[in-house]
Amino acid sequence: MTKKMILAVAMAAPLMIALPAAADGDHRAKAIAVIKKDFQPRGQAGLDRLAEDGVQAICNRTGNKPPDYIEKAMTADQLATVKYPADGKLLGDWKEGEKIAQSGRGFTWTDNPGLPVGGNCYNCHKIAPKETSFGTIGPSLYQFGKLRGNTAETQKYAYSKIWNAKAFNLCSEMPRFGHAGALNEKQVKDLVALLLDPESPVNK
Amino acid sequence: MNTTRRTVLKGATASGVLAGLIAAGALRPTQVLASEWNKAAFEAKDTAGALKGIGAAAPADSKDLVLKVPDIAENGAVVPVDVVSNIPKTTSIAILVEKNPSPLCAQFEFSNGALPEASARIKMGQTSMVKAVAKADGKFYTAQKEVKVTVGGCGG
Amino acid sequence: MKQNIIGALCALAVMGGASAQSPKKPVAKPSTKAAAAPAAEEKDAATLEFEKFRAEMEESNPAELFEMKGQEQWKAKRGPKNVSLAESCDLGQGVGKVEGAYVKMPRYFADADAVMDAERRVVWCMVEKQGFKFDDIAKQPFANETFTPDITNLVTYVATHSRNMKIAVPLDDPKVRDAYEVGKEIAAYRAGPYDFSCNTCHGTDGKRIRMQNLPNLSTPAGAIKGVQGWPGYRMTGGVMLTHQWRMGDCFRQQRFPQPKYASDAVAYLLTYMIGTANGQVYKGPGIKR
Amino acid sequence: MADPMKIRAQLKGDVAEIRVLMSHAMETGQRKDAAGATVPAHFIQSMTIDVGGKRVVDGQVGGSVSRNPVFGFKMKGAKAGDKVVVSWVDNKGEKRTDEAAVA
Repeated sequence: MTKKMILAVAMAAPLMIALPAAADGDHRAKAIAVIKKDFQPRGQAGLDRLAEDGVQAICNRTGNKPPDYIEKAMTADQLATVKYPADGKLLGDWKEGEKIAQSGRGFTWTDNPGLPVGGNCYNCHKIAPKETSFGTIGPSLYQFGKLRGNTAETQKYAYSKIWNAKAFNLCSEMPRFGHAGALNEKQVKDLVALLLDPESPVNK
Repeated sequence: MNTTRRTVLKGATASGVLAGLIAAGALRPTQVLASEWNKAAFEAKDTAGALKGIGAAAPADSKDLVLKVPDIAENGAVVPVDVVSNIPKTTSIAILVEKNPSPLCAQFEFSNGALPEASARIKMGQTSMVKAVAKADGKFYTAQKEVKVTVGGCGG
Repeated sequence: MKQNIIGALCALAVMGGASAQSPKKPVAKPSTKAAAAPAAEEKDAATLEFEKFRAEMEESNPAELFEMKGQEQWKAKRGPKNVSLAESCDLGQGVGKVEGAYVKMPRYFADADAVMDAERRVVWCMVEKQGFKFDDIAKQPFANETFTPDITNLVTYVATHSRNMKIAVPLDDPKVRDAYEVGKEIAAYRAGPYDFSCNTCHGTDGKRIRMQNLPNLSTPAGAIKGVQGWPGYRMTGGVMLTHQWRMGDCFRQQRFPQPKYASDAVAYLLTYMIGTANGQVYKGPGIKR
Repeated sequence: MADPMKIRAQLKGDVAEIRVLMSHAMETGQRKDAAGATVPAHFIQSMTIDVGGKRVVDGQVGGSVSRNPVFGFKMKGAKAGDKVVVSWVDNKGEKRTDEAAVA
């Protein structure tokens, strides 16, 4: 884990110099300098959040379209960060998952850092049909389990995707909820259940 | 100021007495400026109580009372309401929200050429019937429509 | 050549990654049969319903109350130097002239040697011409339910005098063009715990967050949708908020730290956003959900 | 001292449209602030409109009218130049009167 992070950082720094596109690179360098100069810490949001990690650095420098070989190598790298429950069980409680999916709280400078962080899921996805206030930044997840089957393979995919979306699409717009420390193993399991449990309203 | 006060006084026959009271400071401006606030009606916790408070215990449904509200409120804090009464001799219009903690929102009395219509923006705590009540020739009429109140953006 | 370097670096990283974790069977991505994303520009029912009342709401926008105060404050002699903005502040159209000034900012001001959006410029005038202290203004620069700063009233006043005019940010000025390009990069910069940038939400057509439509700020049609709402009267809480506030609140939701008030970062971002809307008609001040 | 109102009275044919914007918190007394404390009730209770010296609208208002209230009315018989006087009083006895002319 620590080794991972060191590597990511070590990678990002030389890449800033290494990557091409000199024309807008100049403006990007200025942008980064301006960001460093013109932000101030507030609440739980410290200035450390402005630093790019390896994935962010690559995506920022390739317009979110990294070359295939980088995409391949780095998604595999991200997948290796996923922490699975010790008992191997990936299906939690869909009712709890629904609550997590509803909440968009957490991590902003106005949020109380002591309170649990939400999954933000409905901000971007259609999930259970009863919730009509859903976003469309991500694909619809309605009938996710019905369409894909509640297999060990899909459970592992759903769990891994929620834990670290960048393990499948390096510059995905979806946050890395487990990797970022927003959701813990139990919470991710509950979300997997929301998507895959045959009893979940998602699959009714 | 004095002229304004005079036109404001209800029951002008007693104006002499009232003027004396005003001069003596016995009446607060609130009471002078307009008719006294209908505390019982505005503080009523249910629609029946609010209707009773404005003297309209059993208003009759009327298609001539036109209530324009959105089917879904963009924001429950500001719901636009338009009421137009086509009932002859309409003298007042009230707006109520059934499920608000205090259902009565406002009541307007019209005189001296005012047309029997009003628009206002009101708060709604939840999905509810919005009711308009008009008084015409001493009788009360009503029209109602449901307004849905949904959540806003971002879930947090 | 450069590609080789990256390749080498990444290979190294991957090797490190593999050795740090026990080898895992790759998790296959199961085939997707899920429904396609909803059609672009899908408006939610509340928005459609609200649009029937839009004209009426805009015709009597409580923003006018703030504009009235702003007008009074623009004309009044204020501050330690007892000078009015009307007799001292040049918004780019000549001293005291507000007509059409808002839609021609951000612009470069030689006296300040900076690219400034309307709010930043008025703040600069308050400091330089009237003698107010920047730190006092920056202490609480945005309105809340119990307090509306003077600067908000002033910006609302200035913006009102550009209503129904075409946006014309002077992008042919190299300094403004540079600010635009830097702003574009700031909008694309992903960082923070959720890897968000401005573009995560505002870089594609036809998306929404929950029920709220997200304008695509990289197109003129999308950018104007964002621009003309500000300054805006927000129905939630009934407060008047400025475009500077909106930028800060986006960063808040991006889980970033806070941009400093009236800074280059915000001015450049606004240059990109408003500049992208060039040629579109400004219909603010707005009224927002 | 309360902030001024914005009054617009415009003739369209023989009907004058009167729009009034008022600056007021309109607190119901039921809302809680960020710290969880109840915000005391503070709302306009009555509002009146006189045109050309005559009472046209006599309104009573509760806390569920939106913050910074907006009201619209129409009347016949007003002429251009007639004085429109709008007044309000709230539950704390604060009041405000503003004028405009029919245009």
